[in-house]
Amino acid sequence: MTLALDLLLAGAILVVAAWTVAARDGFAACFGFVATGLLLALAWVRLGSVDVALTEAAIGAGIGGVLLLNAAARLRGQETVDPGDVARPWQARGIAALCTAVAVALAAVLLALPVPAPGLAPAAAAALPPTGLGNPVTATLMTWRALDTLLEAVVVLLAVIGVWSLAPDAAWGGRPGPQVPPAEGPLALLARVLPPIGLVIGLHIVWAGADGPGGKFQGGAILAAMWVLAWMAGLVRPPPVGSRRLVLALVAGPAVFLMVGLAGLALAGSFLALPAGFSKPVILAIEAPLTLSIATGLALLLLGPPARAA
Amino acid sequence: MSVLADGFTLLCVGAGLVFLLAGTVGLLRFPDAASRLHALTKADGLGLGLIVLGLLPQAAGLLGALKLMAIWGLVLLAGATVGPMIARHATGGSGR
Amino acid sequence: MAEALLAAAFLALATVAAGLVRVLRGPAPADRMMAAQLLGTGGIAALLLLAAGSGGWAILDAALALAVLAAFASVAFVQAASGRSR
Amino acid sequence: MTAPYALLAAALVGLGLHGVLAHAEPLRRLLAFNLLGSGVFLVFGVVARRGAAAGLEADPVPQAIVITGLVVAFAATTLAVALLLRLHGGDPPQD
Repeated sequence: MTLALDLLLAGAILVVAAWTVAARDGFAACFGFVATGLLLALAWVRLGSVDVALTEAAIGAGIGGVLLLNAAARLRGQETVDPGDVARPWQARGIAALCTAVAVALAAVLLALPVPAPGLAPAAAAALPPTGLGNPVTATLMTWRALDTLLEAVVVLLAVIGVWSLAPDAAWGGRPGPQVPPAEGPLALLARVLPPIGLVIGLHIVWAGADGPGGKFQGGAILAAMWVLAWMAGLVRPPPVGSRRLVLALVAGPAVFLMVGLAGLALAGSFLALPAGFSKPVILAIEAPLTLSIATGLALLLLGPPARAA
Repeated sequence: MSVLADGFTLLCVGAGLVFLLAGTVGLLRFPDAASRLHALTKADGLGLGLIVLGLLPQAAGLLGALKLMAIWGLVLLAGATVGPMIARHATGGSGR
Repeated sequence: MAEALLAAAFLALATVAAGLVRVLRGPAPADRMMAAQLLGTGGIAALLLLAAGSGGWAILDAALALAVLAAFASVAFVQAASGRSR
Repeated sequence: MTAPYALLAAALVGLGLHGVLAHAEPLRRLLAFNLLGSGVFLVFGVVARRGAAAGLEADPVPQAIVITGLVVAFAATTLAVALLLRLHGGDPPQD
């Protein structure tokens, strides 16, 4: 039964992905992309990685899908193609041959992997109790891969700066995204009912990340989505990008993380090392501002560069 | 007791699957967008509702049961919002 | 029992896969939106049945997140597809 | 057990690479690049599953790396979309 399930799931993902690449227009391809992401979340559950499934559903298919779909709607018919970029027939054949070769080689390597593969699971399980956390993935992200997590938060910040830097000169310092008139009908209702529920669920997922699947990025994506929904219905206005409070919310998480990391240098002997016995309270103290920064950053990335003068 | 609960689960989940299937068949076979939408939103919400109902006796504790109910509520809310929006879009309205 | 629930998850997934035909074929954007909606519901149903079948109730949190974001995403899709996009 | 997903990962990498190289429209390339990324992440997922030990369902270290990767991929995609809209999206919205 489980093999049939896995084969069906993998086959469906493959078909949708192939269609996404082959679809005629970009807008339709985006639907294929979102469907692929949703099914991939199921595949991650089957692979025993519920944390990744949650991330794929929230960030890959969820806000990522919305971002690409909006872009496709705005680009419709406006995208100009450089004739030099179109593959000639002999090039197309070469590309197809190359990609097939890559896929076949990768498949051969993956199937030849020893079972059980050498891994860090025993080491991770052994190092789990001192952290006071129940979820080995969160423990990995917050302790011995903490540098990744810090830089990941910084990457979100850098992306916000990069997106903002694309603002037209006249709009610099202004509010991101277009002005949205207040919505009526079903959207106005949903934008009032869903965000409070989403807030509870988003915070629950951040909190649950200590002991089960979840975490700040997944929960932060939900919080960001709820804010963008309220914005879509014209209920809230984004602050101007020059606003001091906005900037503070964006940098609070990485700044606190960095300070704790430097404190680790003094107290526990190395950068980002956590003092033994205090891991869990320290991790929670880092996660709270980090969640605020991530949610703010993801929402601003969805809105795009400032478009109106301050 | 457990046999009774399991039987209830199987019955409800089976019925839920039938409704999900009915929604899909409607989506695939009905001739125009309005009737497809009609088939989809109702059958879908009911199908998931029956599956949730069936899984309640299996759920671990009160929190698990509450989460199951919340999931169903959210899907119904989404269906109730998006249904009319798609309908307005399909019939040439403003889409809002 | 676990086997039966996994079989039910398989059937839910098969339903989703059939609904995918509508996402792929369209023809109208409205059809794709509906199919995406069905995909969300069917995907959540499959996830719940997987959770029950494997006893991994932590999967419920993933389903919960999926339900919130599916509501958000379907609204955003309809807005974008309706041309009211920015 | 993981064989279907191993084959899927390889196929996604091939498909994504093909889309990146063969498509001329920037948005399609971006979509294909994300599919390529999904395939690479799935490779990590297969390796993580194969490395299940010590009572864990999958090796947590590759999982953590994939979570980091997904967030970084999203950030990079937003930047690419913003660039694309600035280049081809016509006038900035005035409404």
